[in-house]
Amino acid sequence: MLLSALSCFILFAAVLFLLFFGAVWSWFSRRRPERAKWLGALSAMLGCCAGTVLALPAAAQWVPAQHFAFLGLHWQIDALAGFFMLPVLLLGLAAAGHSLGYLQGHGGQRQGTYWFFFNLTLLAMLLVCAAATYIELLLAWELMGVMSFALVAFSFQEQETRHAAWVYLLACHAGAVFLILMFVLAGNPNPGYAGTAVACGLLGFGLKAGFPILHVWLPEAHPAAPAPVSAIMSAAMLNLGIYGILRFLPPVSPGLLGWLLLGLGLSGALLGIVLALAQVNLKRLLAYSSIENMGIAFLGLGLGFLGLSQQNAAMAVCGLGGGLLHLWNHALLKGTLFLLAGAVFKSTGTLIIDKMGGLGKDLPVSKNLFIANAAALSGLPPGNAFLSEIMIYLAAFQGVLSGNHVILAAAIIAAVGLALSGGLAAAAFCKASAAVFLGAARNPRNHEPHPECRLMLGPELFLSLLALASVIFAPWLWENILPGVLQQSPLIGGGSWPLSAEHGSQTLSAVRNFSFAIIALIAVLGFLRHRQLRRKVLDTGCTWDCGYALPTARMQYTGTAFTQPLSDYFRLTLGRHRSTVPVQGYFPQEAAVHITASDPGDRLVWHPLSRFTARIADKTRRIQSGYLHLYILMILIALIAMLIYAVASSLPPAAAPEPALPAAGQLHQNAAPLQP
Amino acid sequence: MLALLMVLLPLLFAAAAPILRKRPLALYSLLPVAGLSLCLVLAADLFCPERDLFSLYLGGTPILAADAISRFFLQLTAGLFLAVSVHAFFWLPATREHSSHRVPGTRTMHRYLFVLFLLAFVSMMNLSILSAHFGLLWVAVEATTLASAPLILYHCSEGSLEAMWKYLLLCSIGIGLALFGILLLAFAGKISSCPPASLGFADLSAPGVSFHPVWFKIGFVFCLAGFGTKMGLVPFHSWLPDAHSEAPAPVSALLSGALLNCCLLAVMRTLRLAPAEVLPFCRTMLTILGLLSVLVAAFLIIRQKDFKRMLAYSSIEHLGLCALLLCYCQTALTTHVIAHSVSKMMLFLLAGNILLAYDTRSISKVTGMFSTLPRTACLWLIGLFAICGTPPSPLFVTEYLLVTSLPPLLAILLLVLLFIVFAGMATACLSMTMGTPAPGSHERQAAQAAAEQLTIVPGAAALGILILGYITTLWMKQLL
Amino acid sequence: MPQNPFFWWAGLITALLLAPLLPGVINKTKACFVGRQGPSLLQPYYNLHKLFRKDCIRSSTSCGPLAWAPGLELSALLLALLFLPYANQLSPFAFTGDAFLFAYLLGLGRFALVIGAMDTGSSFEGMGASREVQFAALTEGAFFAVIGFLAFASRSLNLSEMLSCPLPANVPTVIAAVILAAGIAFIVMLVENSRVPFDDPETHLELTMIHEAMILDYSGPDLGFILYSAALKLWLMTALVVLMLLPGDLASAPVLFILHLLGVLLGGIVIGAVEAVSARFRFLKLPQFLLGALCTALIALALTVIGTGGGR
Amino acid sequence: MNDLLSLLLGALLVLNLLLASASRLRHCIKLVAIQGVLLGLLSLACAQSSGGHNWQFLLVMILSLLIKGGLLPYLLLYTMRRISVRRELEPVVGYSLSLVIILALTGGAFWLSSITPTAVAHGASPLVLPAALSTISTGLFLMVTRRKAITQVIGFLVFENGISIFGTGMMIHNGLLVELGLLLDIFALVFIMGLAVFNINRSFQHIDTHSLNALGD
Repeated sequence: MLLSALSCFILFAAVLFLLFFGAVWSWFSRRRPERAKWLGALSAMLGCCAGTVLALPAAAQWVPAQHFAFLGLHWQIDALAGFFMLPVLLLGLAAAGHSLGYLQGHGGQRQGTYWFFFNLTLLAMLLVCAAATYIELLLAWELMGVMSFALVAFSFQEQETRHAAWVYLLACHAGAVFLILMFVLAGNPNPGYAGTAVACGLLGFGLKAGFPILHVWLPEAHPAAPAPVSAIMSAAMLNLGIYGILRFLPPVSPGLLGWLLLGLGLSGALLGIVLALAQVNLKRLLAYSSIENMGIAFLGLGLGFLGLSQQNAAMAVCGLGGGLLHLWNHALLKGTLFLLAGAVFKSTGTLIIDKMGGLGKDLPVSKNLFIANAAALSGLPPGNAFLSEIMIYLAAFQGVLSGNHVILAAAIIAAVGLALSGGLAAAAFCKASAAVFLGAARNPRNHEPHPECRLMLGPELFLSLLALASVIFAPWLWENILPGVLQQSPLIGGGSWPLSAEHGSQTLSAVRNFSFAIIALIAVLGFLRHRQLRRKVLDTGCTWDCGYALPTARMQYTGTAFTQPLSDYFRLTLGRHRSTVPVQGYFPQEAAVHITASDPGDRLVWHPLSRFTARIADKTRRIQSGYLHLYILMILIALIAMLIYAVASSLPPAAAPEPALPAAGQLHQNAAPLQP
Repeated sequence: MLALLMVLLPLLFAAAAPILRKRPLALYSLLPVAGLSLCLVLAADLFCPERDLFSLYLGGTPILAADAISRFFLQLTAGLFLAVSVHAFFWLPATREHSSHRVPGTRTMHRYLFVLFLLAFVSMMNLSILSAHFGLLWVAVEATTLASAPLILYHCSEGSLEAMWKYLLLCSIGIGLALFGILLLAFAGKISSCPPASLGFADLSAPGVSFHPVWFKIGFVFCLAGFGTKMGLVPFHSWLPDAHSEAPAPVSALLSGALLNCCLLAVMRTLRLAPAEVLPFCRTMLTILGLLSVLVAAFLIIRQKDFKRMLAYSSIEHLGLCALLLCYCQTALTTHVIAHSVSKMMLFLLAGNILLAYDTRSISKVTGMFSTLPRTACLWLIGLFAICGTPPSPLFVTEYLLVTSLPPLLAILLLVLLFIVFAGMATACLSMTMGTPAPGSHERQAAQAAAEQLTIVPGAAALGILILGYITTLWMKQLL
Repeated sequence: MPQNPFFWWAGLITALLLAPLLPGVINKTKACFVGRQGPSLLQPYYNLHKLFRKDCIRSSTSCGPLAWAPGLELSALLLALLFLPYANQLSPFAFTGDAFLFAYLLGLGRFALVIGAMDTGSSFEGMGASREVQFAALTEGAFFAVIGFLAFASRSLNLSEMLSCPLPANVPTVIAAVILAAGIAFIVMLVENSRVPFDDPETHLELTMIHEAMILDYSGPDLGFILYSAALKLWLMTALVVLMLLPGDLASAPVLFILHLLGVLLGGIVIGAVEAVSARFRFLKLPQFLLGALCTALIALALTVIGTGGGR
Repeated sequence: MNDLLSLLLGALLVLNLLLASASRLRHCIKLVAIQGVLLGLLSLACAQSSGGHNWQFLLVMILSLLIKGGLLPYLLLYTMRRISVRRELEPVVGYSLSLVIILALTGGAFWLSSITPTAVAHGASPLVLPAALSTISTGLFLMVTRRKAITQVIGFLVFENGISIFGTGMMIHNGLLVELGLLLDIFALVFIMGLAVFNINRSFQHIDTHSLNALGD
């Protein structure tokens, strides 16, 4: 026991040491980008490996929970912390590898700054997971916000990157403010403030996890950040919001929390995926799909907490387990997709889907990986996201079978909503993979297509293999990791209620077998087709174009066109979002349709709020008018007000009905006697 | 005895200034030497704390004395002055050489006058901290106004003239009200059951002394209005943005960093005298003024066009926080004061560098600092995060302690206001540091190179803040 | 009622063998309605036989998915076949939650088809794929509502038990609810298999096709795979509707086996009849129609909840 | 002795009215000089009635007489002559209206002192509190309503005199060093304000503080 405690402390110190000094060293060797690159990358990868050695045993409960003090602050590594550290470490490893290839072109000279902030962001995220008390959490939370802001603002020459970085910084700070409020109100003795404390906690952590209205920074920050950074942010950083809720949320009744998370999850999932449909930028589409998947995870957790409140063991286990499993699956798949988006950006120089097309011929391996991961992420069977979604469906339908009618109604709506979001997700990812990789290249790219960069493929393959492995080990993961992880969270009642895992494991192993069955069947049919065609002549012709004389690549269905029926149906791209250059005359020169899909969260909530603050600010500017006489007058009025208040408050309470004070000096309204 | 030394030493160096009029290098070196000597004097006090070296008696009543809190303020002011003087030593020649932006007609104040008034300003601040008699406190605070007013006129432009006139007039009215307040306090003592012997703090806070409650309240209101004007609490703050933005960088650093603390000390002294039944009233007044300051400063920062005025409003906001801390959580006050002074001094010195390099004070014209002034840009962002209270900075700890001790509704309002301030300042600082440099910036190459050398003192200050932040986090762990 | 796995396997094999017969039946009934003689019942078999022996032409713009898409779709459907309780016998492969696997396997097949269609880079296939995806997304909801209804009616999450369970209570409302749910399942089947009210399989106008547009560029064995999987899907969904209507405890296994075969063929005739008498809906009306289907399925569930006295 | 005291205070009150209605700048400066002299005599009279003779008090009294009565007015006249400002003041508020306002303020001061009997009893004479309050309010009124920089200095001087009336009237003695400090500060303040007015005139070619509003937000 002592050995493991000591080794855990040494490992933790080693990880911090590696990341911190790697960062500082690469900062100081900014002048020589090559050295800074290898220094930063190696320290990041070593740090992540050491971290995995630290986090995996903790998550798998081979080692008991550790609690120790380092640099005067208290840290603890237990199952829950370990479970949420793993995505951070694995994604960190993959992103570090990918950055080596990604930064060759445009970010080459500023490797030193990149690796400095990259390592410190990883460090901050690990500290958030390992924080024991709220002081360390706030410290690490804000540090993570600032360091990842610097990464988002890495290519700050463009205007939209600066705007995105600014929005992101404000969102992180607002989150920290809500957290401070939560800890303050939770510490408040009288019980009246417990409700507001929970609300502030949900708002603070929800800002990081992408709640429906609080999600506006996510689609701004991810396209602006370099691909490896947006991979880490969407895969690992969003989970920390949920980690915060599970560990630091003040005690609240599971029923209430269940309803809240259910509502937020459902609206987040549907809002996220509907907006993803209408996006033109590839990374914005992936960012919105992260919001959708976070919504699905919240849906699972919500159903789990409802199960807890109804003492319905099956529903609780499937819901909570399904939610956490979905976070894990989403982390792996979304990380790969963002890295692939980075590869696409490197080879075409743009992220606008309608400008790409036919990339499959240049990046064959990336194409297959993208289609496979996209299918997996939209929940289709051989993928690992299907495992967690089936668990959430089971939780929903356990709710349907349970006696309570209200739970039945909520569960069936949740199930239908999840199905709808699954279908829309399939549509969105079809659009993404088809418009980018398949068909013919829409505009002829000026530079010659350089071969696929090996460095960038490695991490993507690594993550995809991990996704496949998590299909194989899903039942093992379900039986002995998830119950231990869930016990750690104070909300789930720490062992007072048996969280046995036998409810879902039978389904998981069956689904695992059928996934292998599908792959086997595909192989058989592929072989059958191959044998059938071996003897035949196999030649190629042009696609069926109904005999049209001059087929061009621009006649293909673009991404926007692909999802136009759906986004029109959801009123996203109609009205003021669509500006058209109409066709004039018999021989029309040029006509165009320009469709922009603005985020309803921005349009309805945040822009009016900022306009309102600006209006107040304009009114208060009149105080500083510049006229000396008005300043002196202001001082005198304030003085008289204070004097009136002083004399009024010093009158004995049982004063004569008519106070002896001059009737003229009426009590100044804002100086009402405020007895603290 | 040491107290007299603290007051007279800068005056001595000030007297030497006109003599060295012809040799600028020796003249400029006067400042760091004076700063160093003040620190040595304080070091002497630290080494033998048991003997009370500070008190000076005149005719029985102590004139100058230093209790724990004023010793802290002394060390802070001396430290700040040392840092500013070292910066000024390099900054003054650079400004003379590169500040071509002034209209050719306007002249800058003569070097020795600037050094003279700066040293006089520091000695008067020491006097106001060390004074043990209310009347002497008033004289010293009035003297600081007189000494600092000409400093604003270093670049004698229309703006600085207007700022100086407003500064003089409004502060004098404020100080006049404070004098009337002091007389009213004395009068309240006189007509009470057992009057204090004299206006010295020792006699006033003697155990037996009592005050007539109503007249004490009126006296306190006048004192609060008077010292509040000098401190920059909102209804009385109007001179502060003009004075701090027009004054040259070292002067505005000292104005924000040191002078506002002396007035805070004066308000603390009056609050300490308040008898028990008047205390709630005084705390309510301070809370109202504090919250009003944070509120108005927050909404004024958002729409700011000038980065020095933005820093001035941030000083108003932080002094509002100090007023709140004074009422609710005295323990965190000293940390807040030292953290605010050091980071505000760093920011004002950096603002001076940016003004030197870009020759404009408008935020929209300053862009792309990362490419033209990389070191200043990094320190500028560190300053932003330090002053807005992000965790590594000590201000986060004090704001957290303040919010825990405030009633919940006020806590929520305060946190929202602090967020608005962060939003306003972040917008300005980010638009200044990022982006591509303006087309016309390449011909100011020499000025930019000069500005880059001037980042030694701000860098040291930034390091100091981070270390202080770590120490205060550990201190906070034991506290809660 | 005693389980007899033999009849389940018999049902499976008949499904594999007789699947192409169903399109033949549908075309024959449509021809009879308009007085034409129409193609022979075995015409689909002849087509398949011919196709498997022909050469294959591949589009030049495609880069891979066109080759493995038909295989993926066929394997998904073959696997989906394993979960249905033919002749009301519990399928040996059943497990809790296999209804969702069944639904998502259909989704996988559709995803493969759409990716294959977009690979060719032709505007017709793009249009077909976009419409297919739109309707599929909206029917998912209705299909899961039906599964919800079945789960509540049969108190179990296992597709086989759902479809082969006796009537929860022979109260008129529950019977009405079961028929209503079967109707919704029938509509879902029509959309999934792109039959007339939603899409016309025999049209020659590329702009009006949905499913047919997606398989314009397939030839030889690929086209064979796709036609066979389309037929399998038709058989699968019709069997689903029929098994919903056949209460589990009606008769012994052989009788049920014959009944379910006749039911499926009868379903084919009903589809043919529906196609002959009704014309296509306007595209913009279809989403409202599908959401209407979703709501009726939820109403059916509500009826059963009330009918069975609020569940056990 | 008491009647001399009340005579002086009465004169001070009348002086306030004259100040409010003074339209010539030179005339205003003379009135302030007279007020300084009266203040010196007032402190002498209070010392007589309380019998606090000692050399320190006499030194302070003579110095304040000299500075407030002689030196400061001379300084203001010198500045006025150097910048050759136009004679008449353009007040924001008309002369007759300002006279009425000052009258109202003095009435208010008398009314305030009537409702706080305890304070009046402690002063040298019942007139001290009202005289002090009215002079203070006149000083502030002058600063708020007069446009010219010099009149604002004059307003400030009247304001300071009001405060010292209260100080001497209520016999609050702060010791020699503090009294000298007060006088030195006031002299230095007016001296620097004179310098500032001189500079403003040179760069703005006018000293109308109302148009000094460039630094607004």
